[in-house]
Amino acid sequence: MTTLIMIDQPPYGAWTGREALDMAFSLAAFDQSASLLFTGPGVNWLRQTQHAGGIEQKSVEKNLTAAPIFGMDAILADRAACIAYGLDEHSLIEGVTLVDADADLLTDYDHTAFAG
Amino acid sequence: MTTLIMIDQPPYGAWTGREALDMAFSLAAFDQSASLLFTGPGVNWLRQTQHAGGIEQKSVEKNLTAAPIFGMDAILADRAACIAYGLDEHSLIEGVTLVDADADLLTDYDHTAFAG
Amino acid sequence: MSETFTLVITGAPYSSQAPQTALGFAKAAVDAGHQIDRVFLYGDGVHLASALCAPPSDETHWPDEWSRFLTQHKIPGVACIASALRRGLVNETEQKRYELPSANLRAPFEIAGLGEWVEGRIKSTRTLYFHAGD
Amino acid sequence: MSETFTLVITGAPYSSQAPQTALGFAKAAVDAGHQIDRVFLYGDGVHLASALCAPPSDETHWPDEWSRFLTQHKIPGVACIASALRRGLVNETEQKRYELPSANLRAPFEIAGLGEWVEGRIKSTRTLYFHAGD
Amino acid sequence: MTDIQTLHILNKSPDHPRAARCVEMMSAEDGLLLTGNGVLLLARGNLLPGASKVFALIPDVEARGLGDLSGNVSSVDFAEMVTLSLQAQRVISW
Amino acid sequence: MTDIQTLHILNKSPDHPRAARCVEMMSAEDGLLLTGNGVLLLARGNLLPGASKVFALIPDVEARGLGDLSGNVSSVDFAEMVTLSLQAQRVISW
Repeated sequence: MTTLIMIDQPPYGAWTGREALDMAFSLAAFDQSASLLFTGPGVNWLRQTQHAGGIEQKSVEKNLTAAPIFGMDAILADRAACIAYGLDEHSLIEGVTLVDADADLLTDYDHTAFAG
Repeated sequence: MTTLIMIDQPPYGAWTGREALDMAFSLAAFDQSASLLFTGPGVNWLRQTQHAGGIEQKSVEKNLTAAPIFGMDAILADRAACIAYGLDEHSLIEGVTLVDADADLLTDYDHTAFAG
Repeated sequence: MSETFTLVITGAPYSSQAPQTALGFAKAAVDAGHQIDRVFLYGDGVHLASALCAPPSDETHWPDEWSRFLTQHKIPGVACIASALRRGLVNETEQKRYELPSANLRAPFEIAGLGEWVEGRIKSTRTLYFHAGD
Repeated sequence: MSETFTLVITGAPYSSQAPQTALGFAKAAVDAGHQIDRVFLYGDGVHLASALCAPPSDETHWPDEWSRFLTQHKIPGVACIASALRRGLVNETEQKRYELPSANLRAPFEIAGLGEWVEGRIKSTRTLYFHAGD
Repeated sequence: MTDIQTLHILNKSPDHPRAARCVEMMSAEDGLLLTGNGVLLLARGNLLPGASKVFALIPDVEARGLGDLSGNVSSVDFAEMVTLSLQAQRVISW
Repeated sequence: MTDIQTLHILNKSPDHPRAARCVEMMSAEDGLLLTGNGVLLLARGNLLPGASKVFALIPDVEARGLGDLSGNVSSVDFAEMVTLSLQAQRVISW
């Protein structure tokens, strides 16, 4: 049973992105197959060198780069959204796979969910 | 002192539209000049024959048509948004003035606010 | 054939239509002879479990409607503990642990972790989400 | 020259960044010698006045930070009564009136009507809104 | 009702970015169920996905005064929503 | 800092419909202050309003890893945000 958690909201402005990560890590903790897909402004979670101390929040860069260790299958990002937000291999954090977020991608998973 | 309350969210799915109406009626109750501007999917508040009983909410058609009685200056709707949602003089409730929601319109008011 | 559902509500009452649409779905599922395995409140959805909502008397009391439905059909209603603690929803256990002035969780809702969602997701025929709209 | 501000917060803590940005603005305004006439919580913003939030210890406690700031500078903090009652935020007066099991309003916040916003809007040099983002 | 590969449940207005993404990520074998503000897509007929089956939840359609549905759209009640969610191979709530 | 007719404060990402409407409703005499997710407009330079002054709140820019601002954008702290809000003839929070 495979689950895809989609994140389409940008970082820090709302809590749903963070709560989506919690869902994915929770699946992995229970040995369930889980992947993350970042689309739209959600791809900005994947930008290098986020310094969230000034807004008293925590950057999720460390959590995401540790995702494979916690048993997450893959961190996917929509190619078109990355291009729109000026993200390329130099500015993306490590371990991200670029994909086309389309109908074919969804059929690879039994279940797809948003956190909110 | 004139205030423009903008409503750009569609009816019933969220409470902000209703809370924006409360703001406008509250200004009018304190004898302050207030107008409403509906833009984007917010123009759907102005469609005739809404039957919200099935979702256990109240239609605001009556409130809006009574707005002048309560001292509201004007109910404005963005022309382009009405066209996009197929709203014309036959399907709009009474008392709505079509305008172009642009920079010039904003300069007519001292204060412009959203409910959320 | 009888099937099982897990329903996840992430939108708050009086802010979104999510609890209302979810209740319509839940009642129809039960009427059709299916089973609701559990209802999981996540994110802003935890506010549905508040014991302190007092909407105007001519508006539907969604937390009350949901409580009665869950009790009548013996369906577990679970608010995610991380979402609930951040947003100010606590039972007496959490009230004591965090030395808070009161508790506000409405019966029969309980507080538990995301494991409840994972378990529902695994066991149920379908897991459906009811998010806030726009 | 000293000016006055009314700040309206419509986004909830731990759901939006609104209370956080508003506090940064409020502190800077006070530091510059201006006056905050009042802070008005509207819509989901009323959750900032909850006495029952217990965020993880490594996250900022926004209701606590706001309470301390308001108390220190003697700034009135007002939650809109209609928004608050729908969303389960009540003081002891409302608890009794609606026969609710507890109260959860955090000092120094008070509950009052939209007239407080209208008055702030009239009296203050500027009225600024802090909404939820996306 | 015929087979549906994925049932997409959309409760956002056509102006919400998730609405556009939902329609983009649908295949011809998928179904679209409009609920809440999602039913406003009916007022923007040109944005409806041409190839797929489209359903709309009756109480939400009536609330928004959109009783005259286009010919390719089926109105459903909650009982039919339950049936659709079980018939589809998977469900995505946007 | 020069005169600003209306200061538009935007805290939504460029994908949010209110961001597009905010930019549409600005005049050349207006200023745009990006806060929260609004600063993501800096990563979409082609969407920035050409004619107007643009400001961005420093802690929000840094949180989102957008330190290298485009030449036409001024970074401001909260103290400068307070000053801007008083200099402008009116303020709209989108």
